[in-house]
Amino acid sequence: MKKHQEEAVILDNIPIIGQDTYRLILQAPMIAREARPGQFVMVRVDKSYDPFLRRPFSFFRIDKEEGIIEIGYKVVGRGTTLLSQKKRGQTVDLLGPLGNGFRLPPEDTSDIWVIAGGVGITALIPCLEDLRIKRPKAKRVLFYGVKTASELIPSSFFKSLCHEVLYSTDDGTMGFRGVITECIDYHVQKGEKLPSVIYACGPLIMLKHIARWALAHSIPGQFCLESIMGCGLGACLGCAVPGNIRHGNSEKGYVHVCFEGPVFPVENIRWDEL
Amino acid sequence: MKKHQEEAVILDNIPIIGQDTYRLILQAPMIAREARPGQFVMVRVDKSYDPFLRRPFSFFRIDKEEGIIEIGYKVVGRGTTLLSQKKRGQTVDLLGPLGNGFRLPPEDTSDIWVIAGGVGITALIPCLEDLRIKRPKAKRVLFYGVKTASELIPSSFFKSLCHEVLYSTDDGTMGFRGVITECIDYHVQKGEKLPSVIYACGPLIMLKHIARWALAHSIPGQFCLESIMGCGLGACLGCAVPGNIRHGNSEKGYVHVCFEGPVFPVENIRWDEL
Amino acid sequence: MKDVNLSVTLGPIKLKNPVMTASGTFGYGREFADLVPLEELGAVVVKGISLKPRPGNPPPRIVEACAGLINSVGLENPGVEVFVKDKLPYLQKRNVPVVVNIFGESVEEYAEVASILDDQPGVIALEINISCPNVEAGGMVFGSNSSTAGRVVEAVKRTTSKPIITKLSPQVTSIAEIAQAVEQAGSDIVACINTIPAMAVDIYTRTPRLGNVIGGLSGPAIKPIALKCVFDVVQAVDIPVIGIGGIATAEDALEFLLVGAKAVQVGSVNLTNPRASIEILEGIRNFLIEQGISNVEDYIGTLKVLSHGEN
Amino acid sequence: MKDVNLSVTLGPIKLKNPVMTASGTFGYGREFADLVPLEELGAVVVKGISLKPRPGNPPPRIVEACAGLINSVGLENPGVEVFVKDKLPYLQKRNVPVVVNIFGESVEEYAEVASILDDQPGVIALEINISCPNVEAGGMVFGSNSSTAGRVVEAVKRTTSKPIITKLSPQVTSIAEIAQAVEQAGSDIVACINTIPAMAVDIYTRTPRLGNVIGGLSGPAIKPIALKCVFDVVQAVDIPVIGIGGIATAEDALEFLLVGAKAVQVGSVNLTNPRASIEILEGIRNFLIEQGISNVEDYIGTLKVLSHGEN
Ligand SMILES: Cc1cc2nc3c(=O)[nH]c(=O)nc-3n(C[C@H](O)[C@H](O)[C@H](O)COP(=O)(O)OP(=O)(O)OC[C@H]3O[C@@H](n4cnc5c(N)ncnc54)[C@H](O)[C@@H]3O)c2cc1C
Ligand SMILES: Cc1cc2nc3c(=O)[nH]c(=O)nc-3n(C[C@H](O)[C@H](O)[C@H](O)COP(=O)(O)OP(=O)(O)OC[C@H]3O[C@@H](n4cnc5c(N)ncnc54)[C@H](O)[C@@H]3O)c2cc1C
Ligand SMILES: Cc1cc2nc3c(=O)[nH]c(=O)nc-3n(C[C@H](O)[C@H](O)[C@H](O)COP(=O)(O)O)c2cc1C
Ligand SMILES: Cc1cc2nc3c(=O)[nH]c(=O)nc-3n(C[C@H](O)[C@H](O)[C@H](O)COP(=O)(O)O)c2cc1C
Ligand code: FES
Ligand code: FES
Repeated sequence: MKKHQEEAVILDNIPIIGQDTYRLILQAPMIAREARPGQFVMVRVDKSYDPFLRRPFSFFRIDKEEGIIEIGYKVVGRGTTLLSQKKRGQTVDLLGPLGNGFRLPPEDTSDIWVIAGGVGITALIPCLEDLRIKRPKAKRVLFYGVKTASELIPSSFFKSLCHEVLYSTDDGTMGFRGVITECIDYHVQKGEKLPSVIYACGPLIMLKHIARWALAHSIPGQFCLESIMGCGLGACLGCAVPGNIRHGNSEKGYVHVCFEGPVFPVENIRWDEL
Repeated sequence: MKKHQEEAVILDNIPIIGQDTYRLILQAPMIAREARPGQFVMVRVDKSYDPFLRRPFSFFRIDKEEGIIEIGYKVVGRGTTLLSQKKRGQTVDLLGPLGNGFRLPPEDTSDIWVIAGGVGITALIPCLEDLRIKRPKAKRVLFYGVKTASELIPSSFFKSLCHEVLYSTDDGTMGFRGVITECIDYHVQKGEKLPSVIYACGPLIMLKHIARWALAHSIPGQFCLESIMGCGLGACLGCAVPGNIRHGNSEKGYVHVCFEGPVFPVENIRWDEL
Repeated sequence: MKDVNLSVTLGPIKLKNPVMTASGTFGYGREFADLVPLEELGAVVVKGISLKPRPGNPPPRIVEACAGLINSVGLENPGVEVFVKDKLPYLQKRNVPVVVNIFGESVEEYAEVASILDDQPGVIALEINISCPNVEAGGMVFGSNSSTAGRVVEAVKRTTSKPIITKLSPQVTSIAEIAQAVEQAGSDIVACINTIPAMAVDIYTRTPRLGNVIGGLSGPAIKPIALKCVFDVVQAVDIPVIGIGGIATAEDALEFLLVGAKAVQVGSVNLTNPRASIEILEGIRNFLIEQGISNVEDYIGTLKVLSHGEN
Repeated sequence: MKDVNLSVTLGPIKLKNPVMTASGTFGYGREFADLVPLEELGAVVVKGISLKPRPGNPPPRIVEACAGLINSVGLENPGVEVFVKDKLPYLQKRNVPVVVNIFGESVEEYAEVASILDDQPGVIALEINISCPNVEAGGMVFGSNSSTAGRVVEAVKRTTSKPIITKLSPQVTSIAEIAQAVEQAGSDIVACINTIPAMAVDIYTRTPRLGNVIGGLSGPAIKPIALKCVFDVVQAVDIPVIGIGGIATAEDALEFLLVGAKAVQVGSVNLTNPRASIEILEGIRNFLIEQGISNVEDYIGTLKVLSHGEN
C-alpha cells in the first residue's frame, strides 16, 4: 500500500446533518485505489501555515472505480471551519491512505455488533459495507447513538448495510433514551445474544465504557481511536497513546494511532490511562 | 480630527489598470467625514494574524456627503493579493484617517506642478481636486510617469482637474519617452516656467531626484513618502525616516511618516540617507 | 451573577483590572485615545524613557514576521524631562494609571531617571527594562546576568519610593534565576517577557531587512515561549509576575493568568487591532461570568500540574 | 547556464546539496519513502537514538501553535541496537547519506552510543543532541553550559572516528559561547537550533495541553530567532554551521545560507508538507539559476552587513 500526496478536486462539500456535519466528496484516484475501510487521510485545510498541522479524517466512502473518496466531518474548530468553507471545484491537498484499517473477523463469525457514537458512524459505514460483502453470513447489528435525533445522519447511508439498527439518543427523540452504553446494557439484559465481535468508533468516553464491557465479557473488539496527529506517517511519534504492545521500545509502551492504529484490538490499549 | 476604527462595507473592488491595480470603493462614513487629501488609512487585510500588520493606503477619493472613500492600490505582495480577492458586500477593518495630508500653497500661488509616478497618482488626485477648489487661480500642471502606457490610470480620473497633463513612459508608448525626471528636465530646458510649488508622490527613486532638483532651484515642495508602518498612530516609532526636524529627541533626528507625514516639506527629509 | 471583581493586587499596587498595555506598542497613551477608553485599562505602560533624548535606530525599523514582527526601534524617546513636561500631563489629567518604562546605559542613569520620576503623581510604578546594553560593560545586556540585573534594581530602589517592576529578557539560560536575583535586589514585581532577539534578511539584495541588522521578535508567534517563561518565573519567586508576549485575545490573556501571572500586558497586537486591550478586558470579564467565577484572583494560578519531566 | 553545483563541503563531510531533514520530523527516512526520493537529499538526519530503548513522554505529545507546534515526544526510540538492526539497513541499502542524532543521560552514555555506531557504513556523521537533561547533574540540560557541552563532545570524539555535528539549544544566554566551547572540544560542525522551550494550557480544563507540561516550539514561528542564532554562531566559530528552525520554503533556506549556514535542515514543515525538503531543494536550484550563480557556495555567507548596535 503506497501513500500518496494528492491535490484532490472537490466534487461536493455539503452539510448532511444540520449545519455542522458535512460530507466532502473528492476526486482522488491515487488514494482511492489504495484505500481500505478504517484508514484515514490527512487534509491540509489551508495553504498557509496557520493552522500548521493537517487534520485527520476517516474514509466514509471509497469508490475505487470512479476514483472517488468521501469523508464526513463535524465542524468543531478552526480547521474544520475552514474546510467547510471550501467550494466545489476547488482543490485540497490530501495525504493518504494512512493507518491500518479494520481487520475482518474469522470466517465463521455469526454476530457482529457495530457501535457508532456521533460522527464515528462515518468510519464504520465502509466497514459495514466490507463486512456485508466478505462476511455475508454474519448478522450485523448497528448500535448508533447521538445526543438528539437531529444529529443522526440519514439512514439511507447505512440502513441497507445491516440487519438491524438500534438507535439511542440522550433525549429520547429517536430510539432508546439514554447513552449508547445504556442502550447496549438494556438489550443485553433483555436477553439479546452477545456478539462474536464488536467494531466501535466514537467519543473516547463511549469507547472506554464499551472497552471495559467487552474486556469483561471477553468479546474481541476493534476500536477506532483518535489522537492529535503530527505527521500521520509514523515519523514524529506525536500520536502516541498508552498501549500494551511491546515493540522493542520499552517497558511502559505507547502505541501510535497513525501507524499501529487507528484501529486497535481492544486489549492493546491501556484504557484507564487514556 | 478624530481617528476611527471602522468596519467598512466594500461597494466595489475592481481593476482599473490591467490586472494588478485596483480601485476599492468603501462605505466608511466616520472616516470619510474627517478625511483630507494626502492622509491615509491602515487596512487589515485579513482577520488572522498572518499577515500581522495592517497595510497603509492613501485616499484616492473622499466623498463626505455619501460617506464613501476610495483607495487605488497595486498588487505587489501578500497583503495586496489578499485585498484584491475581497468581494463586494464583504467588509474590511479600516483605521483612519491618519497622517497630516497635503497643505495648501499660499493664496497667490501661480504655478503648481503635481508630479506623479506610478500608483502615486492616486494620492495626488484628491490633492488636485482640493487645489482646483481652493486655489482656482493657479495653473495646475500634472506630470505623470509610468513604465508603459498600459499602466496609466484612465485620464477620466484627473483630466478635468488640471490645465495640462504631461505624460511620460519609459518605453515611449505615451507622451515623453523616458523617466519622469527626464521629462521635467526636457520641459524646463524647452523654457517652461518653473513652478511656484510642487506636489510629488511616487517611487522613492523618483522622489529623490525631484527633491534634489527642487532643492537646487529653491522650489518649495510637498512630498508624500512611504515607509513600513507598524501602528500608523505615532505609537510604535517604526516608520521613522532620516529627517531634519528636531523635535526634542536628538541631534540626529528621524521623522515619522505616519504622524509627521506622510507629506513632508522637501527640506525636512535627509534624502541622501534614504 | 451581575458582575465580577476584576481588581488585582500586585504587591504594593492595586489595579482595577489585570489588563495593561506593553511598553513601546501604545506610545504615551494619547495616540490611542480616540480608540480606547484609557481610564478603563488596568494601567498604561508608556514607551521606554531614558535620561537624555535618544534618536533611535536607523530605518527600516520594523519587518513583518510570521504571526508577529521584528522591531529595532532602538528606544527612541524624548528624554525624561520632555516626557514629564509634554507627555505625562495628559495621562495625569485623565487619571489614567501610568507605569513608566525606564532604561539607561549605566546603573547610574537608571537611578537618575527613577529619581526624576519619583514625585510624579499618577505614576503607579516604574518598569525597569533591563534588556539594554550595558555600555560600561562592553555592551552586554544588563538583564543577561544575575549580578548586573540585581545592581540596576538596587540602584533604582535607592532613588525612588515608587514600586518597581523589573522586566526580564527571555534570552537567558535560566529566566527563573534572573527573576530570583531581581527579587533579592528588591524588585516588587517582575514582568516577562521582552522581545526575543531575531533577524530577517533579503535574499535578493543580500542585506538585512532592519537598519540595525538585529531586532526583537514579538507577537502571537512568541506566545508559547512567553507562557513557559512566566510559568517558570511564577514557580521561582514570591513576588507577583506580569505576563507579556504574544497576547492577542482574551483566551491568550487567560492562559497567562492561569499559569500564575497576576496581570498581563498587551503588546504588538495593538498595531493590528488598536482596540485589542479593551476587547481582551471584556473577554476576560465574559469568561469569568460564564464560568461562574466572581473574582479574577480566584482564577489566577489555578493550573493543575502534577509533575513534569524532560522535553 | 544548464545547471548549478549544489554540493557543499562541511569540514570533513561533503554533501551533494545543502538540504537535509531535521531529527524527529522525518522518522527513520522510510516513513517518507513513498513521497520523497530519499537519495536526492543532502542527508537524512534520523530521530534521536539512545543506548537503551525509551518509551517517550505521556500523551498528548503535540499541540498546535500559531505557525508551528509544540512537541514533548520526549525522545522515544528503540535504542541503538534495534536501530542498527531494524532501521538503518533500509537507508544503507538505498545509499542515502545518514546522520544519526544521538543523546544520553550521562556523558558515558553519549560516548557509548557513538562507539556502537562507529563502524556503520552510510553514517556520514553523528549529530549530538545536547538539549537533554543531564541526569547526573540534577537534570540541567547538557547544552545549557559550556563546560558540560564541551565534555559531551570530547567524550564522543574519543569513541568515534565519524565527523561530529553538535546541535545547540537556543535557550542560553549566549549561543555563540556554547558554539565556541564545542568547537574547542573538537566538534567538526555545529547545528542550530533545537526547539525552544514552550508551553500551552487549556483555560477551561485548567490543565497543560501536553502530557509533559513543557515542550519545544518549532515551525515557521521560530524562524527569525533561529536565523539570529545562526548569524551569531557563524560569526563566533570557524567550523561550518548548519541552520535549522522554521524553514518551510526555499526562500527560508536561502536566508540561512545567506547569513552563513553551509547547509540547512528542514524540520516541522515535513508534517505539513511531506515533500517540503525536496521542493526546497528544487527552489534553491531555481533561485541560483535565476540569479546566475553557478555554485551554491558562492552564495553562502554573502550577507552585506555594515555594523549593528543595540536592539
Ligand atoms: C484517525 C482519525 C480519524 C478521524 N476521523 C474523523 C472523521 O471521519 N470525521 C470527523 O469529523 N472527525 C474525525 N477525526 C477528528 C478530527 O480530526 C478533528 O475533529 C479535527 O482535526 C479538528 O480540527 P479543528 O481544527 O476543527 O479543531 P481544533 O480547533 O484544532 O480543535 C478542536 C478539537 O479537535 C481536536 N483536534 C485538533 N487537531 C487534531 C488532530 N490533528 N488530530 C486529532 N484531533 C485533533 C482537538 O484536540 C480539540 O479537541 C478523526 C481523528 C483521527 C485521529
Ligand atoms: C502612507 C502610505 C500610503 C500608501 N498609499 C498607497 C496607495 O495609495 N496605493 C498603493 O498601491 N500603495 C500604497 N502604499 C504602499 C502600500 O502600503 C504597500 O504596497 C503595501 O503595504 C504592500 O503590501 P503587500 O502585503 O502586498 O506587500 P509585501 O509582500 O508585504 O511587500 C511588498 C513590498 O511592499 C512593502 N511594504 C510591505 N508592508 C508595508 C507597510 N506596512 N508599509 C509600507 N510598505 C510596505 C515592502 O517593503 C515590499 O517592498 C502606501 C504606503 C504608505 C506608507
Ligand atoms: C515596536 C515595539 C517597541 C517596543 N519598545 C519597548 C520599550 O521601549 N521598552 C520595553 O521594555 N519593551 C519594549 N517593547 C517590548 C514590548 O513591550 C513587549 O515586551 C514585547 O513586544 C512582547 O509582547 P508582545 O508579543 O505582546 O508584543 C517593544 C515592542 C515593540 C513591538
Ligand atoms: C516532533 C519533533 C521531534 C523532534 N525530535 C528531535 C530529536 O529526537 N532530536 C533532536 O535533536 N531534535 C529533535 N527535534 C528538533 C528538530 O530537529 C528541529 O531542531 C526543530 O524542530 C527546529 O526546526 P523546525 O522549526 O524546522 O522544526 C524534534 C522536533 C519535532 C517537531
Ligand atoms: S502522527 Fe506522527 S507518528 Fe503518528
Ligand atoms: S507606524 Fe507606528 S509610529 Fe508610525
